Amino acid sequence: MKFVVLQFPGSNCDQDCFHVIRNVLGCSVSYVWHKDTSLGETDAVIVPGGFSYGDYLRSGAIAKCSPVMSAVHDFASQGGLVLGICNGFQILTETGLLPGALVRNRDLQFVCEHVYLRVEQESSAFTGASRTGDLIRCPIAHMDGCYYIDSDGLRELRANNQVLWTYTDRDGAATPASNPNGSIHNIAGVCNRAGNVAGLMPHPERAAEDILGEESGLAVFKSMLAFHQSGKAFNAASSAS
Amino acid sequence: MTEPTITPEIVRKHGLTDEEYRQIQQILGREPNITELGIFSVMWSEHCSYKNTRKLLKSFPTRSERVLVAAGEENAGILDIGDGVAIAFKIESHNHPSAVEPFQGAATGVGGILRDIFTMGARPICAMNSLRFGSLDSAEVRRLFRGVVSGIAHYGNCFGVPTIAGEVCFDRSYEGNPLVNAFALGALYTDQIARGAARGVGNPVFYVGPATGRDGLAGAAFASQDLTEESAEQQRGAVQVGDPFMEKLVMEACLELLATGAVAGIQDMGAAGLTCSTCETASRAGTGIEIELDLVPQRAPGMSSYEIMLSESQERMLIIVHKGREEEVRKVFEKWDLPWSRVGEVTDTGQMVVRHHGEIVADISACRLADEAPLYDRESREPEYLTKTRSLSVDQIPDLKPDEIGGALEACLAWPTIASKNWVYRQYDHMVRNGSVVLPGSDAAVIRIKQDSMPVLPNGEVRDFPEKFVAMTVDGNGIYTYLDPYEGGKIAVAEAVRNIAASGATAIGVTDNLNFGNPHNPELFFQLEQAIAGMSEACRHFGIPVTGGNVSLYNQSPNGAIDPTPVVGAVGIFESRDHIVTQWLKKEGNVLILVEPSEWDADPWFGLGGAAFTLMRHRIKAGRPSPCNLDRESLVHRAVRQWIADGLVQASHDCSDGGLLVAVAEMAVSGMVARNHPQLLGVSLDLNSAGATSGLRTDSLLFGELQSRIIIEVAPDAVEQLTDGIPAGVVSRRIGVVGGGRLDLSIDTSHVASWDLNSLHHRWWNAIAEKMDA
Amino acid sequence: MKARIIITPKKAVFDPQGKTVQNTLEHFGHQGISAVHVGKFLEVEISGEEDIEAVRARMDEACRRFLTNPVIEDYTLDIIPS
Amino acid sequence: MKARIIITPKKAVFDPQGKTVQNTLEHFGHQGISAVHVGKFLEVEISGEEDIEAVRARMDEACRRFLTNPVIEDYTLDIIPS
Ligand SMILES: Nc1ncnc2c1ncn2[C@@H]1O[C@H](COP(=O)(O)OP(=O)(O)O)[C@@H](O)[C@H]1O
Ligand SMILES: [Mg+2]
Repeated sequence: MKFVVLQFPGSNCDQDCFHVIRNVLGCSVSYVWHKDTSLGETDAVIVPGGFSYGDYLRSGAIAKCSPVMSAVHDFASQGGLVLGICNGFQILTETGLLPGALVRNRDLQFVCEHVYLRVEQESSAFTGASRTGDLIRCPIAHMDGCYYIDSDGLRELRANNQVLWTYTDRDGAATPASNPNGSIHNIAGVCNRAGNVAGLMPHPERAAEDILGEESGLAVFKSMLAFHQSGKAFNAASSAS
Repeated sequence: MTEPTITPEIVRKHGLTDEEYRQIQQILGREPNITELGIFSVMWSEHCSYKNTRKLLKSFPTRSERVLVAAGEENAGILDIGDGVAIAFKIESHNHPSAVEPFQGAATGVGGILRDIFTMGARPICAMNSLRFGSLDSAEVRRLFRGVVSGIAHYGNCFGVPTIAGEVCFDRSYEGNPLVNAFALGALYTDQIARGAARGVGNPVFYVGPATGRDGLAGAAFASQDLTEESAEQQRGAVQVGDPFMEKLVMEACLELLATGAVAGIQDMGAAGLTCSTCETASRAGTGIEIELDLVPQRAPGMSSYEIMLSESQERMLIIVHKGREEEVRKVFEKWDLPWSRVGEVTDTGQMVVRHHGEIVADISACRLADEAPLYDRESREPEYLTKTRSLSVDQIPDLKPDEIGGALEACLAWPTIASKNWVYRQYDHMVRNGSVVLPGSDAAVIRIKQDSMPVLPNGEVRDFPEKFVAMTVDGNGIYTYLDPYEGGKIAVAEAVRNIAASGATAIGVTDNLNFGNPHNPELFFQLEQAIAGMSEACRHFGIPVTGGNVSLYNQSPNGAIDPTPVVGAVGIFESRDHIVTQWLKKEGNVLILVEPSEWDADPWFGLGGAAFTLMRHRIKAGRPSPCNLDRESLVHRAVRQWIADGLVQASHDCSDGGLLVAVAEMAVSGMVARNHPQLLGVSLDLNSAGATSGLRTDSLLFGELQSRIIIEVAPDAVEQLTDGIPAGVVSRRIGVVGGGRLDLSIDTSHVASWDLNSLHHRWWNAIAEKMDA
Repeated sequence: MKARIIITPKKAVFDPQGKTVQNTLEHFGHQGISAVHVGKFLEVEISGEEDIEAVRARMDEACRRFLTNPVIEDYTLDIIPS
Repeated sequence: MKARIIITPKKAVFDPQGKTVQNTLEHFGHQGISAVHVGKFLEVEISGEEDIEAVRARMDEACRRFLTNPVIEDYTLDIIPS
């Protein structure tokens, strides 16, 4: 399977994703520069974390205007797998590829710590290597990670099983205390209606190696790989968000 | 524009003495104009010239087999760590700017130290910081603390460098004059070292980065004055604003550019901006340099040559390019959308020549400007206060009663200097770059160096090397240094090295930040001189070079000078990743062993002189810090490292602030940050066998800060192996057993106190947050 | 010419900054504060003579395209002729 | 009553955010943009009848004391009677 990792000015988790995909997952991977208008041959796109354009104005607001984003739009509308992590999630909501928005953390501070994520449904392309209810322990590192969506949007997300990961405590309970940023319903990550585009604030790529003390985050990448290998595909027509 | 004539008044305002002015006249062979005067004043400020400290700093050892670039040669020192890999690291202070505007002051401090690292051709891979503030009971202190921490977070997080360790202390002496010392470390291949030299006559000189504004005007001169209320007010117009996003682009572009081989020399524009970077690069290469200010990108209209030369706008670099290779340079800058401009060229005249609007506005010998700043021997006198602090005897303070022990430990753990610093480090991204192996919360942080930690190589070359693991820590104790400047300096180094040893690594170099008061005051100069001597002795003893550092003088508020605060950043390497040890307890049934010297130097204060406990409970700074015997200190380090290498040690923690009981409690409560297995594990502690400490007062037994002690956790069946192989001069004492949900304390087999771990953890973990939310 | 844009969080979106400012004001003894909203202010200086309505249309498009996020923000745009 | 406060970076202070927005606007073909300033907007809703000048004085003091950072920011304050 072949991945590409986008690079915007100010991306800073691009190398981390690249490292995990190549050296841990064992897949082929290359970078795509934000000024490029084509993604080249690829099976999946990673929109990495960081501070694209310094997160000036709003996180992800300026990056969504980059030339490469229209190629990402085309790729997604043909059913290609797209995963946004942290700033990548913010960029994908800004572009409208994912519903909702990410606003300032409840405590107004940048927060970097380990959290527990509960996998909400095991049938997606991003969670297939897990079972529903599995816990993933991985870090968050963000200032604007509070997921917001209006009540109609929330109803729709739930109806379509689009919530993929929620913040919980170590026993898997989604409590206010285990919500690190004030996200609505403890939502940590969602996918689009078609299921081929997903985003999450936590960093599974930082929890994918034994030397870093935690490997459960690798499940997200393994799921994408398994989905690809299963030969399943998204129907291009249904994948518009 | 009319040029002001140079009056004695103007000379004084520039912080130059009459004698220094005469020297300037002599170098020029004429009167300086105002631009030249400004240039001399910043280059000859303490900040740039170290005129009051250079002679003292000469006593530091600066060489070892690993040193590739030594202290003072370039913007940061570089050490070889084997297999073709090297590290560059340095610490730098931004105390005064942070007092004026905490957020931007701290942010630009981080920006500055990161530039020092990538200027050397290294990719910055992690950062640390050492902070000092007044008491958190003051709203103003809380404002400064909040601002500084978020400023550091803002810059480091956005730039994309993990801030993986640090220290924070709170003491009234820093009220109005916080200390903000930032450390950065980068990695590079040994053949990638870049030089800050303007080599090659005729080579073009490029300016890269955002346009120059009136930012931080005379910041360097400002950092060399006492901070009075008046000067803080005056400096308000001069605040520099950092742009970490820009710096990230500048860094990536510079590393890419260096890989092309088109660069002949490179230097960041830090303090004294364009002035410092031009004359220093020319001086290092023994060349001259000529620049045209009309070509310098400018943000504000009508800037004078004086302002352009002295501006401290951030994120700017000066790059000297091999003639004929300008096109490669342009391509890289344009890829990264960076503003750049060709501003001049290298000459063979030895002069730094500056033109503006077609006229020469400065024409000065580059090397005499950069290297011939006056050097001073200042008067030194033992401070009078020492007679007073030393006249007190420990007998004058009451010992702890048995029923006070419970409360005393709780109070210690909630004392902001000892309490968990998670309120601070959770605001820092401490994991970006996937290299943070040991996160904040243990003695030393550990970073992994892997292929993508390195700067790019020419033509996409890929080089393999075994992953490297580097330990680092920052330490320093202002109260010790106040009570005994020599011993305080020595202990700063010993403690940093001890933290490295306790983590399983061997220290290979240190960088230091000397935060002191006004050197013209003989008593304050004494502190500086003695502390440097103590640090120097310790470094020599451990055989580790000082690879660079920073001096920040004039740290005083209207209430007087700060406690003299030498801060030491130490770096160590692991022979194997299996030697990495963290401080938290691992397993029920394991045994706790106290490793310490078998003999002690006399300490009439039994570890209570300058101890955190003494200050917290009795509000006094008195006595002397417990002496540190360096021979015995090394024996302890060597023993612990050997046991770690033998695979016997499961956890290890040094005793520092708060002494033995606090150290054990920290081992019990800090396990919640363990990534693979977060947990709280209790201990049954029995101090009846703590030999050297037997017969001591209760407070000194529990909270005395004797030096050279490390507590380790071993499996029960490893105890024998450990005691069999014990080296001479070191003793290991069994002090407890791991397990349960409580910390139980017995002294001489009688049970004296018991604490619930959850509540201890709560007090320790939340103490700072609670103060900040008050 | 100047375009002045005021961007405010939509009423339904939780505004922790507004809440914090309100608490601070109350802490300092300000009474009767029923709400505080914290938003953004943008000023774009445009030189060269141009039709005011054309500028408004252009800036309005920029607002919708990236200066604001309609999911969470409202905005008002004013064009001030020089 | 409402207090509307516009906080902008001081003109002499570097505004990297404004500069980045300016670059983006130019990138989209907006011409003749000489500067962009990005600041903050605060709206404080005050209930209870009170003298407009008294409110202004109170809010002005709050601006100087903690709502703005006088080291790097300027502000304008408007009071809008209800
Ligand atoms: N300003 C800071 N930034 C990052 N980490 C910090 C900071 N202050 C303290 N820490 C971390 O908290 C832990 C405890 O710090 P400290 O009590 O100073 O340790 P020690 O006494 O072992 O040197 C260390 O891991 C340290 O790196
Ligand atoms: Mg320690």
